Amino acid sequence: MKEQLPALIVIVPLLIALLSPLVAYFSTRLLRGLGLTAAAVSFVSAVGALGHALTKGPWHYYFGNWAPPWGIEYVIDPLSGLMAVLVSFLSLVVLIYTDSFLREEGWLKQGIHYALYLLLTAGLLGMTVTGDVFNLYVFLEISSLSAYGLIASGGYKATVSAFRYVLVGTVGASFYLLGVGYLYAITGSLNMADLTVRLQPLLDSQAVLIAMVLILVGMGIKMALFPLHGWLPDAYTYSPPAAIPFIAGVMTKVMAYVLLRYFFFIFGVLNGFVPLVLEVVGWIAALGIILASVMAIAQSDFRRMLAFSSVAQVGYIGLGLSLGNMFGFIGAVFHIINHAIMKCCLFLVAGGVKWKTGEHLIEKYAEMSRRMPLTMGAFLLGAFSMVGIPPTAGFFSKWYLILGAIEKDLWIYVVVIILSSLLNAIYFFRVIEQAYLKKAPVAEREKFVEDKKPELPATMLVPIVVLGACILVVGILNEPLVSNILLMAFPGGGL
Amino acid sequence: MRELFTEHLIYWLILFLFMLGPYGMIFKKNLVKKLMSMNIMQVAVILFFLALGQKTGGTIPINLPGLIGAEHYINPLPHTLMLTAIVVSLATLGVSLGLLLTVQKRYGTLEEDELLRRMNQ
Amino acid sequence: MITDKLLLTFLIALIVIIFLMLFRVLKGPTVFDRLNGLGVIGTDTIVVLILLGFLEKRVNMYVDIAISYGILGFISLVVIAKYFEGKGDVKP
Amino acid sequence: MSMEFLLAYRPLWAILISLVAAALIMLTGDKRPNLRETWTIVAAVGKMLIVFSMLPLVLAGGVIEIEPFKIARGVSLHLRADAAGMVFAVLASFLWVVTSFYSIGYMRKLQEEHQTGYFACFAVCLSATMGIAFAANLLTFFVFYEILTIATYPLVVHHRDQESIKAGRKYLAYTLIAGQLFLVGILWVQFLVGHGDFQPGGFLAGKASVGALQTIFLLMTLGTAVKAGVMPVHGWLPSAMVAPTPVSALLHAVAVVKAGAFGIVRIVGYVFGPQLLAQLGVAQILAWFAAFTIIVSSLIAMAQDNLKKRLAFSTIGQLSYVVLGAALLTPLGIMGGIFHIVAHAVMKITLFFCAGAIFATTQLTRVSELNGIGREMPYTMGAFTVGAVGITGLPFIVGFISKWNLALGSLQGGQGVYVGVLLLSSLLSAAYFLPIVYAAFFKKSEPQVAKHHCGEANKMMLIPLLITAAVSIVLGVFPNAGGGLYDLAAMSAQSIVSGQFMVGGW
Amino acid sequence: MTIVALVLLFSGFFFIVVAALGVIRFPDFYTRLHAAGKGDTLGIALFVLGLAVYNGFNFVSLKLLLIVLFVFLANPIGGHVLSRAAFRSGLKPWTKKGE
Amino acid sequence: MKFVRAGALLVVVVMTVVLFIGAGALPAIYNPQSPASTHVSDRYIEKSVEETGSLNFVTAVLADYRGYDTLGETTVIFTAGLAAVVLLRSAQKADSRGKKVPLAKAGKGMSERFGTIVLNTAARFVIPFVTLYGVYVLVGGGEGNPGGGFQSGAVLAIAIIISRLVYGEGAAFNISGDLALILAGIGTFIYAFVGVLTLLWGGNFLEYGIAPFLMSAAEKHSLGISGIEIGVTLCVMATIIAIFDALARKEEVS
Amino acid sequence: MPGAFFLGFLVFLMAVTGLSALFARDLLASIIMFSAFSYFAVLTYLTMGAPDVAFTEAVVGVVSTTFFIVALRRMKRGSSK
Amino acid sequence: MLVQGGISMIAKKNLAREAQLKQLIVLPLALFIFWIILTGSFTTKSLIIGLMAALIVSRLCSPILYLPAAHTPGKSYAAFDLPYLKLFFYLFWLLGELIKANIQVALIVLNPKMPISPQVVTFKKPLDHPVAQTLLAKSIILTPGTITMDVGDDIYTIHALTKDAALSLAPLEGEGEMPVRVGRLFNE
Repeated sequence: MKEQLPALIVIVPLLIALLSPLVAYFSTRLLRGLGLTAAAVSFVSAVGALGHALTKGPWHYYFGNWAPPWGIEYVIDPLSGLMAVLVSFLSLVVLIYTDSFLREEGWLKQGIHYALYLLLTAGLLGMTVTGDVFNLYVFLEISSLSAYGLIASGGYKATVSAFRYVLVGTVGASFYLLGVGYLYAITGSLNMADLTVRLQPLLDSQAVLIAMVLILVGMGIKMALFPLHGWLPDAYTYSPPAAIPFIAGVMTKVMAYVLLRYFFFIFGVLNGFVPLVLEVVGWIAALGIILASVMAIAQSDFRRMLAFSSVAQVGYIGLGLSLGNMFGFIGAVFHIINHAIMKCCLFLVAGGVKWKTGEHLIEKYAEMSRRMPLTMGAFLLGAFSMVGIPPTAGFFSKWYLILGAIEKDLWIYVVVIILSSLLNAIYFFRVIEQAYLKKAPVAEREKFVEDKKPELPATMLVPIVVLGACILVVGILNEPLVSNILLMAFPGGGL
Repeated sequence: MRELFTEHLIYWLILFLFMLGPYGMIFKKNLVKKLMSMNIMQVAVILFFLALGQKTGGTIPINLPGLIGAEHYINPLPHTLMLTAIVVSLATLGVSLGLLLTVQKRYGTLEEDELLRRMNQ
Repeated sequence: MITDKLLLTFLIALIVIIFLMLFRVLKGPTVFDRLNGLGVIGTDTIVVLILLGFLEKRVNMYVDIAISYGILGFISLVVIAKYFEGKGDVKP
Repeated sequence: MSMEFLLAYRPLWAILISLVAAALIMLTGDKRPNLRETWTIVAAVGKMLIVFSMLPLVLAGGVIEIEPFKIARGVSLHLRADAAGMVFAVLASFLWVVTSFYSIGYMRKLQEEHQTGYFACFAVCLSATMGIAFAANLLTFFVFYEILTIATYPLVVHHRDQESIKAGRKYLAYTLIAGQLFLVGILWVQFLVGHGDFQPGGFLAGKASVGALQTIFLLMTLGTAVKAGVMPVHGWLPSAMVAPTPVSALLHAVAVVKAGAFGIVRIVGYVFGPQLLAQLGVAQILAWFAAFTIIVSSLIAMAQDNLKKRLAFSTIGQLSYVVLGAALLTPLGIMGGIFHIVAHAVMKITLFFCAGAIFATTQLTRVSELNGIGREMPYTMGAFTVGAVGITGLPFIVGFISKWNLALGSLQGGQGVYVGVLLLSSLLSAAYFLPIVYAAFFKKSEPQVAKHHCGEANKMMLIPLLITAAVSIVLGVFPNAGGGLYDLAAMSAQSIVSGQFMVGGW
Repeated sequence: MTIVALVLLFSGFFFIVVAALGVIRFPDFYTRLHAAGKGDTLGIALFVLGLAVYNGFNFVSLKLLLIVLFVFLANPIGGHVLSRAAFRSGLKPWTKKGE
Repeated sequence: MKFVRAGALLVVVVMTVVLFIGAGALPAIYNPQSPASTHVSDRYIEKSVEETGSLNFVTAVLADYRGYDTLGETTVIFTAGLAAVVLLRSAQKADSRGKKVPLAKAGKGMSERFGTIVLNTAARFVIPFVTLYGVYVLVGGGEGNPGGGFQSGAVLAIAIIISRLVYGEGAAFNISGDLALILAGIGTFIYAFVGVLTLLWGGNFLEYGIAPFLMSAAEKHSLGISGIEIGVTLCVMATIIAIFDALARKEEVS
Repeated sequence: MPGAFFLGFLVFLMAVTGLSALFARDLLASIIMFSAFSYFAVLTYLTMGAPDVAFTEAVVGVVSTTFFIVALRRMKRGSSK
Repeated sequence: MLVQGGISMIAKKNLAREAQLKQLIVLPLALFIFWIILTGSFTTKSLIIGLMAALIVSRLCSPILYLPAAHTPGKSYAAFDLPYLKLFFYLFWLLGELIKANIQVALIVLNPKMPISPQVVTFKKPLDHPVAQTLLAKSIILTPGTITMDVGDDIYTIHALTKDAALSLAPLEGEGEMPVRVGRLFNE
């Protein structure tokens, strides 16, 4: 089975997802076990595949043994392998966490939730490892639809936001598909590697420019790049706490990965119209970073604040993309990793607080540090990372991004990044003040002082703490990651 | 003129249809209409792909005994892709209609302005 | 005697008829008028499908679709009828 | 874990020991205060031992240099115990021991809340300070610098009341903005040179245009000057005095602000180098700012009634001595600057300890209320007098030595005007300190003071402040006593400005 | 055969056109339904029959007959369902003035 | 507000214009020499009969060359079913959640009879033929006719939907929404399981040719294609029913 | 090139139906228009030589109309614009 | 589980045995013929699949193929148990009527004056067999100038295009030709 690892990454969660309504009908406990096993197997396979990619070069896996460009291939190069590891890891972690929210539900709801969750995982994993632009679309749709379902299961307000998300997301997907159509029209191929070769002489064509713009807009909508982010805040705010950490953490990041894949690998950052497009992306991203950060300051709901902060952070990735140089690439990819982990962690914290107190408003967070010390500790790390305080992970992505910006002599981006971390500091320290410094009203205080139960069940606490630790570990040990994986991933890399 | 008509007019019509999607999405206030414009957009993409596969002298891509050679058949790949796209559009439609019903049940309206007003109450 | 040209003429004529029906569908004034127009479009479409098959010289492929259209037209009907059960509004 | 490994990695252990202690403190929690305080003491003593064990080697002209791992692409976590760093490290580690005892006494006496967090953050701060002292490149320096910023924040807002929260916000606003500016400078250097390793005498010469270098210098000094409390950007420091007194004593007199001052020394001496700075002509501006700060802060200090505020403004002024020393670009100036880190730390911590002891026993904070307190607390006020007099620059107390060197340094650089500044500052500081001393001993007791009849502060507080007072006198007579700090300062100054050294000095 | 086919085609087409015209011209829904329900059914049946004849005797023609059958089955029912719905919804038939 | 709308309109118009201009760079329609018609597609057309045993090239590409895409497509449908049903459930009353209802009786949708006797009677004659037609579409897809799993599944679903509309639940084909969901999962699982079988036999995922049967390669492939088409049919049918059920379900919510 | 004209006309019809579906005031009328749109889509696909796609669209068109109408049972028919 | 009898199962019991048998043969046969027409091939594989499909489908559909009688409580008819021969002849008559109807409509449509005088009439025709009712309703739609607007409780509401048409179906006395024919068809 060793040589089938790339397929297993996606197939195993998919298989379990397909059976989960059936399994749930008989035993929800079995379903839980199977789901965890699937996520774990997927994670292990991803790690294995990444190891292979790092030691022996990119791994091409042909589905049905049809060689590309006729068949579909999976390509595990360092970048996609890394993304697969990230996605499957977070999926596993959040799946452990999910359990407490679902115990009270009926079998059908549990079955559907597990199915949708695993499908989301499979879809995102499929997007990361695929080497075929249309296959990417298919998995994009799998992940989007399951995300719609997951978000919509959060109550009435969630349905409205999910509906908006459906509309906007479908527009995004259509744009992407039209872009693929343009590429297909002028090259006749759908395979990424083949496209790269066949696009080389055509890069000055207008059709490529249009394709680029379409793909950019499509994926920009999906990743909530600034002016296209309208769906995100509501969707993140109202969705159920069991699913949102994974959606918020990973989904937009995978879309960003797709853009990176297109611009760095398929188009090539220096060719044709690409620099022009990238420059526009950069300006938009910079604007988005600032405006979204300002918006985040104005929020009173914790999750909504995180949502706007997500928009800003996605701007960082867009900025890294737009820089188009090695440091920009490293910064963008590293920020993808960081932001996935820390946003996931912060949403886990939000969910934990909700579980414990039923509150999402920041003003209700008073003295949360006493009620849930470990959770808030993880929150601190996440917040510091968002602000970019060394040695948490967020600092280092800023490090590489600014290096890239300086290299390209784009000082305005430096200013934007600096300004945004200060804005981040404003809204995160507001929460910190609330959680650590403000006194809770007396009535509430008595309640939680009496409360002798542990702050959260272990299944929720462990993921939170693990991710909190991850933020620190990734930050401190970023150099091996960068030198051994990201540089290998950089096209023409290994510098 | 004739070349223009035969070569690119269809693309233009298709792209017009495609842009109906964003237009409806932005300017139509009824959620069902938004859904429809979304669907129209998807159909436009399908048309676009199919238009790419056109070939003078090509017949439909189902084997005709005795007719061998790639030049005699239309490219089957876009058709395959678009089958998937159609299915996706149906799936999206089903989900979003389910969402709409839930919205209607809770808020009693599908007009966007009214909905926003009621949501904020 | 029956040439492609003739069939093509029929085809175009049918499309024109469909266009006329479309006028009815667009104009109404009642929903039932629209539905009526839609039904005519649907049945005419069957003929157009078959004609297209003849023009393409692959009629056996197209006939299947035509059959499904015949069947499916019925389904739309049932559904719409179901919709009107107990609904009493005739507003245009 | 061979012995060699253990020895070679001593700088790292010095940093980690208090981090571990912080973790242990958090785990122990409020339930067992004695065990918790034991961790603090053990870590403090351990850290001091580790640091002092490195002294002989450094004094002999060696360095201990380690690069445990890389923290970013092309940049290691580079730690080096060199002369300048050792000065700071020895000072901080020694004073932590003293302060630990003092804090325990102070906190228990006042029965403060949140003691666990307090001690843990304190330990983290000390780790960061060690890191700053030993950092051998800009990124390492910056990492610890930011950790210090964050770890100090809980101490500033320790009281959780409106005022302290406001002060905390102010503190964060200043330091975070400064940190970001500093970061940009660091990244620019990183981009230009490809590394940020400190080299005595600087490494930036000829790497970029004059304008770029000037901007970098501006960014970096702005980044560090905020922490060092140089005048237009000093606003956070007086506000931060709402923190408990041990915090003000160690951090706002020693660790944090000195980290800023030390940073300026590093930038001037080890990143740009005096020669380059002389070409760029920006050190002059820094010196002007420093001189301005020295004078103005003293004037403001005179108007303060709150004792800790007055001490804070005094601190602002004194810190600018260090900045001035660095900005003079002369060997003696630099040496005086570095040594003033030590001198001022010892004296100012004494003063803060005294203020804290007075507050803990009598709840008094205002200068105007302290009449006659010297008769109630003679030892405390005695120590206070030593500190105050030392700050004015009286010979045989440590402050004099650094001032002397600074004055010589300014003469050496042909900038005699700064001598005047120093003299004026001495007079001014006498003007705001001596009245306190006078009132404490000779004025008629205020009713509150008389009423309390509190006597001396408890032993846990009294002994540390006496120790520091004694140290400031000992160092004033034998500047090399204890750790050879004076020699170390001299060595580092020599390494920065090799060749033209030792014209005068003590 | 061709003649038969042609006759069927043209007559079918004639009815289709008539039906379409009827749908356009008639004054109200019920009367339009007359045109659509009858004209279209017969027209399409004849036309497809004509095509079947033209195609000759094979399975495709049988399928075409099947289509005719289906149209016959479904179209009148469609008309009925629609008129019933309209009637029940209270849509009043159009009457000539004065009657 | 008006300003925003005008801006949005401007954006739409500009994008339209940009797309129109960009269309000029596309290869002319109907051009047999365009890249899309020459690069990849030739092999599908020329080789698929011998390589996959399918006369319909579209089916060959769909189910074999790009069979993995189709697995994704089927999964999309299944996902849609899940999402539609979960909406219904999340709006349900809390106390009715935990209960396990027998699957066959779970759905209580449009139970009232249909009024028109005409339609009612006619539908009975139509339903068996529609169902058989669905089966034909499934089988015909592999044998050189348009059609295949998806269309077949939809036709079958339509047959069931009519019977449900006309007779209410409890008459024929009573597949409740819950059961439909499980069936949809099983259908997609059948598809994926074909792939897993090929994995177990030592080939790549969905490599039908690896099957250890005594057949020619083309036959193995066409067997594999039939296998997955059945899965697709089941999934599509069940999902459409599930979504229909979710949409048509009577109010039983708080 | 009659094919191109024919195709163009069909796509034009699609545009007309699509637009009118969007602009109809009555949602039911809108759905009917949408159904017609689907019919034309089928014709267009067939003209483009894609029977498989056309077949699927035919089926999908009916299913989606069904969905729409079933959903419409619970909605208000009117629509502002 | 998948297929459930429900009400129709009870109805099935009251059904004559030969009607059941007839249905059991006719439906699979019809389906099989339908299959052969569709596939158009006589290969063994196709035939076997077709046969099996026909049998399975007819089995699956059996619960819905029993029509409850309109007037006799508890009685039900098998849907495919029909007088096929009579039906065949009836259809020919109907075709003639249809063509007549169409020509009539065509004349009206093509007449610029449009000589119509629409009216609604009702008549009663009790028929027990649901298929008979359906057939009558359908036939009315296909014949000159009339469409069935409603069927319920044996009352047929008709919309007629002209007065003649209305009279032909529902004369003032007695019954129209068509209801009589349909009634005869089903022996009622």
